[in-house]
Amino acid sequence: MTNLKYSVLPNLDGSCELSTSNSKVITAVSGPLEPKQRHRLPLQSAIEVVIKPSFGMGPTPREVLMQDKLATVLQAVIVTELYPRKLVQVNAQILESPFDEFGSMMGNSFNEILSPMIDLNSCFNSSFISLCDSAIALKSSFVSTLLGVTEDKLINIAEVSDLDLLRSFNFKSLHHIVLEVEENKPTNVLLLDSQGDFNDDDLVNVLDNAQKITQKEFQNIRNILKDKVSQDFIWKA
Amino acid sequence: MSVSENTKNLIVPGDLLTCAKENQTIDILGQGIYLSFENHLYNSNKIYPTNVGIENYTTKNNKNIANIDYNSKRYIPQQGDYVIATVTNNYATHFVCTLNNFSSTVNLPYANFPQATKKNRPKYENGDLVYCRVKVVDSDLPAELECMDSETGNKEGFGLLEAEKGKHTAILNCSLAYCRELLFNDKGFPLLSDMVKKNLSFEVAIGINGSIWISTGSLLETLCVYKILSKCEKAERNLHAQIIEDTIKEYIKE
Amino acid sequence: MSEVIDTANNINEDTNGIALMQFPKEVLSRLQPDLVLQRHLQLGLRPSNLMKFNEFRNVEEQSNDALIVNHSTASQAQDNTNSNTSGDLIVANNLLKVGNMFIKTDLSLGITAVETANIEEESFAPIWPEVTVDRGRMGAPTDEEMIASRQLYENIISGKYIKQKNLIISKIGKKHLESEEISYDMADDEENDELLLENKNKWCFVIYAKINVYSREGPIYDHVFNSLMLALQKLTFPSVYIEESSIDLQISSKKSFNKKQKQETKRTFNMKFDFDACNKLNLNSDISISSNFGVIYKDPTMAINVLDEQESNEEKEEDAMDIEKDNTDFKKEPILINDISTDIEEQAILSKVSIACNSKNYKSIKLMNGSNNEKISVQQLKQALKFSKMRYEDLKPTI
Amino acid sequence: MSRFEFYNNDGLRIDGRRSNELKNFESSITTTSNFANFSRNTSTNTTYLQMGQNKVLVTINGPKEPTNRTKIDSNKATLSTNINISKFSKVNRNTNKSNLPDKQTLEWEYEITQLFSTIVVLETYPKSTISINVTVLQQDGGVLSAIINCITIALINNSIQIYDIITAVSIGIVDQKHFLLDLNHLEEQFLSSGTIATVGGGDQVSLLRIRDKFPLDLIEEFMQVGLQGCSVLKEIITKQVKDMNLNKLVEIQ
Amino acid sequence: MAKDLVITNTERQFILDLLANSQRLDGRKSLLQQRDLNINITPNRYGDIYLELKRDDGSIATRLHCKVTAEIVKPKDQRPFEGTFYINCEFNGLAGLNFENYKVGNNSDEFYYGRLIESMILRSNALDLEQLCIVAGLKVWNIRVDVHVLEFDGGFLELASIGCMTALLHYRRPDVTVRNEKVTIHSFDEKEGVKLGVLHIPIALQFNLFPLKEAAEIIKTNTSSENNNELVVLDCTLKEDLLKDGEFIIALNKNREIVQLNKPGGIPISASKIVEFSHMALPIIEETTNKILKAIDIDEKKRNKYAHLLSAENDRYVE
Repeated sequence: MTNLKYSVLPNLDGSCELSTSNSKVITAVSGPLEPKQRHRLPLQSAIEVVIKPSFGMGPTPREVLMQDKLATVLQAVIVTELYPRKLVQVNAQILESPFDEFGSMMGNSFNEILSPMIDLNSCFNSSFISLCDSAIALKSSFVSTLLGVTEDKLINIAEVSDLDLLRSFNFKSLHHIVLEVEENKPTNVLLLDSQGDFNDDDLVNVLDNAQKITQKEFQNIRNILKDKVSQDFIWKA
Repeated sequence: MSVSENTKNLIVPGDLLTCAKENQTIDILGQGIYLSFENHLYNSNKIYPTNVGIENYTTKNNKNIANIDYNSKRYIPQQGDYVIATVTNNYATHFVCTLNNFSSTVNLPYANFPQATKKNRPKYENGDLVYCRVKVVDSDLPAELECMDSETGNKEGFGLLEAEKGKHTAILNCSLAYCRELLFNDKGFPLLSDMVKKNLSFEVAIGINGSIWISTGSLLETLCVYKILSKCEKAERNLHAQIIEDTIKEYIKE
Repeated sequence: MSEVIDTANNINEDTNGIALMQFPKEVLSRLQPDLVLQRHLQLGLRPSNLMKFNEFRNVEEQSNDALIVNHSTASQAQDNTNSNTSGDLIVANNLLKVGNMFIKTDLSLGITAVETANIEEESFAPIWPEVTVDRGRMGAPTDEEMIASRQLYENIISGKYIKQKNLIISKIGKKHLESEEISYDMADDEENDELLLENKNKWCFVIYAKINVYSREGPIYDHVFNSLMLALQKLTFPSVYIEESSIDLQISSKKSFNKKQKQETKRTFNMKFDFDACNKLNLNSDISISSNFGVIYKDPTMAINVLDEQESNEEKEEDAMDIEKDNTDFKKEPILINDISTDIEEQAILSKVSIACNSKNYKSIKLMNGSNNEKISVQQLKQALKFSKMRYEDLKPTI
Repeated sequence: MSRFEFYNNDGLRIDGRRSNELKNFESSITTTSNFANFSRNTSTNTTYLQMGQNKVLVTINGPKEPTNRTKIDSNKATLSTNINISKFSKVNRNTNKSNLPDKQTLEWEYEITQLFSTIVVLETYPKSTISINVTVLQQDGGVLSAIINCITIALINNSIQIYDIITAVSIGIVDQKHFLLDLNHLEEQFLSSGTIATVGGGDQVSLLRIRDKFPLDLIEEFMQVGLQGCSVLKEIITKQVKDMNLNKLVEIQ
Repeated sequence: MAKDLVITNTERQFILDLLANSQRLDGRKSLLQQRDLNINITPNRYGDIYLELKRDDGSIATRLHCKVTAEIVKPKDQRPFEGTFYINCEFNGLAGLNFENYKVGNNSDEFYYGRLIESMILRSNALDLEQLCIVAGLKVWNIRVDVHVLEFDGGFLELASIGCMTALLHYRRPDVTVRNEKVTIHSFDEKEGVKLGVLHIPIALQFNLFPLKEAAEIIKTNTSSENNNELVVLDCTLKEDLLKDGEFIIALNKNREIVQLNKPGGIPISASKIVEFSHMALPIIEETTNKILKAIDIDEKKRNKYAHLLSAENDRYVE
């Protein structure tokens, strides 16, 4: 079950701590800020994403790839033209990942791919709440889902709480899908990152399921936001 | 207006505005609503809500105004706002000020002071607070502040916020909506008058950029006002009276 | 603004005293890539070599076997876990020419010690790629290079191309001192046995890929991937032998002050590659071909012919807003562009998808919508998937 | 620990000093002919200090216009310290290939900058920087104290305004009871030791650095020994500086 | 974001005035009062600690995440019998925008504090490195502690030292058997993890100095140590931290041993005061150490609920 906590960092404009059954991240968004000279764009805001791994110095290439994916999608969602010559900074720190214990990567080579996908999936959902919290203008909402396809099943990876089970799944393919949500309904695909062996039918199946999960998950997010707004105006009530 | 009741009207980016659903015309777009210029080209205007908040649709002077009420911490300069700026640097023609830490800096030209001449220019030091108004906002240039009413040339209460002799001052940062409410809605939100009723004597200046400047006669009184204002931001309305009483007891009538 | 730039033919001042400037094509394409792209799209063409929307660039494979392997050089492995042998020895290469862009892939081998007993059947080996885009200067890798390297690494694992089992060195030979010949049987004499048995199934190959991109044109990832795939297909493993003379016993004698001193012997094996006896790598799955697509909306207001019409019946200084109002019936149409191939396209097209597939399956899809106004719909994705299959069939003969 | 007898029954240390005896202390500036090859006409003096076998050179640049415009403070000067420990300064040559300073040196730089920022009258030099460059030619225990002492002398020689003289010594402890002042190389390696710097030889401690395990109850004695050492050192430095400046005046005349 | 946090003159004066009157901006009424410390150990994991400093009103002032990870590496050439130990402590953008995201400046406080903690543990042998050796010269454990600052309002040094020590005390590495140079690593299911050899628990305490007079005056009033020249404040908030004018840091363990005593420059303070405060630090550190041990003990009890049925020991902590 996804657990969201908003406004956890009072020092920053917007923040969120997200924990799923198997991972935990904290993200923060600040903006619009004064950018450094090299980040300055004349007609729109620059978006800087920094993801820190759960251990060790970062960002390593693993995180750079994650940053690139997150930044590209945020580019489409944030109303960048509202803040020309400014910077929107997104920071994420991965706190727990199912693969950060010694030896957890071994045994299944797919884990090497699964691990950044799990982290990124959490980062996406968490950064949406952070963006809302920071009051940066958004064009639409989005929800991210991570699905794994095994021989006979489709698995929503965020809901697997047994780490040993997660590490030993024999996935045929993995799909990370970010769907745009408009008027409470999932509409466009913002990001689709699929790896492994799959065919057209798998893809259709995955997209269908992702829509269902997104619909459900968005209700949860909406409730959180409702709570957030009433907390924001608590002194008024 | 109670907020908790109104969370039914919660608007999330990507939603359709209720007024748009009901085909009501909107003349003025308030905060949190964005008209995409991309679509404007094709006369198929699409109005986006861009922030999470509560939709607010009112009619004023025969104009329909729609906006989304939301709270935030970072101030984006808007023309005509009363702000408290911090001087961070000075140049030959202007002060460089900041309205929020790490936001883009804004300029306060010497010419925007009353009776400004080349020789008579204000001497502010870095780190000083100035109460002023946003004069011009331009997306390509830093916003410009002014320390006078540009029509009359009067001082109008703008200027340096400094501690007078025997006074103790403090500056409090809080959320923008809270500051707006304190400044504009004294009738609906009489927190400051409540405090005065409890025999607290203080002077405040409220900047829309989330800064409240407090000045009182004693250090503890300043701390007391500071504490009340910051505690009330995080407490429900009906608890405010209690907070005022408790804090006064804690700091003043020990 | 955009109209002003292109319609003025010579520098002359207009009424506001603002000089109008004319830019050469190359400059304009850097200043206003979207404008240049739109102008081309109106004509049904693309900026690079006037390609069609659904056209791919020509791909030529130029392999040069002379580059591979210098038999006299040999590689060394030390008896410890993180030894990796020098990666200078190129065992397979590929030179891919895509349009004007060259991609050179060099595969080299290393040897590492592993617990072979722990390797499962369904365990797949990675390749360690290092992508370098030639930009005329040295320095830390750019984000693009890091992303491409990492993506290759992930996609090689997820594509399940190489089984870890296939990389185990099961047979280790020994070069005799006198006879200079290499024996791979280990039944001969006892001394032999001990040495070779000790080393049996203890070592594993590691594949390194050094990939250079010259005269970059548009996104590199897909072509780099293809080049790596083609090189991988040619990969052969040499046999490994130990030169008898080179078995060293090293005694480490580091003195540590007032610490209990343990004498530690370290054995160094000089492992050498024997290219006379090569085995081909058995790929677990067919190689796949990656191709990319982008979606852009044709924007009629940016078209040059529209302006021409305007010019004929209206004043040049006509306010831009008026022009737009007159053309409200214009519709934006989405265009699927295959094989994003120039800097102009790369910068102007924000929504991209890259698909790797072989005749059976898709191996990876990476779809990123970078713009809210120009999204890739599911319909277009389907179209792109179809094209990618076609592309695979197209390139199959070269494979 | 007891491989060496650091402090024998006669009250003598390995190098023959008493427990509270300082190493010989000799400082000079380039104008006094110790280093003829350094140009006399440069705007800055090079100060050389020999404290036992520690050999330290300090040059001070500034106050000068800052190269980095972001570092300008319109109210006062900024200090920067750069310590270069030469690779041949120890018995074993430092085999570290990179030319970057190691972490210990960076720590020292940080501490020395902090230390002298309160001692130098920075308000006299607004919008400028003063950079302190230290070269350690040879080290023999208590290098940090030698560097600090040398910088103090260098600041005086360069006529930069300071509030007071800073003196520093290193202190070690043998067998939890004997305190040794101004350590040499061997003592520093095997004993719990620390460095202390005081202002003007009084009891105002400005810098303190103990990085070894050390019984809490001995701290008072440790401080006393340190303060004593510092105040003796202050006299020495004052005398030497006065002599140096007399020489300087004589030369100028 | 290399920019500094701007502290306005009004704020500076207000905070300093408050301190002079023994008041703190966050509601504390004594200069030596510390904020409440909370140690949370993540269940199901080893060496994963969250630390919180709580203000009087219950809100979290500073939050730190410490995580221990282990891997097998080749030892350093000079020390073939010892494992390696690193502390990676970075302030990233989450701690506040005044911290730069990529590089840590060499002259920054963060760098200095990180080094202090690392040398506090290494130089005093708080962690037994020889226990981490698997095969001498070839395979040793590398223990790394990552300190993530999740929220920052002062008190970093104390928290980081507490966090590192708690995490090291709590962490268990997988057990290893070596037979004929063959190394087998046992998962936690096969064999219970091995605790790290923590020999003593050093904890740092930072005393912050605020001058009551001009710096020149303090230096001039040399020998008269009776005079009160400065305020000594414990557990500064971020803003107080930026306004302070000197500090001294003491790291102690329960055995009355100083592990570190640092005063890096700043305004001078009389020697007798340093001695006085060093002795004052001891009870504070003893209390903190007990807090750490208790947190770990409670966690361990939770982990093996049924262990007490098998053990003959009495409960150590009776509430």
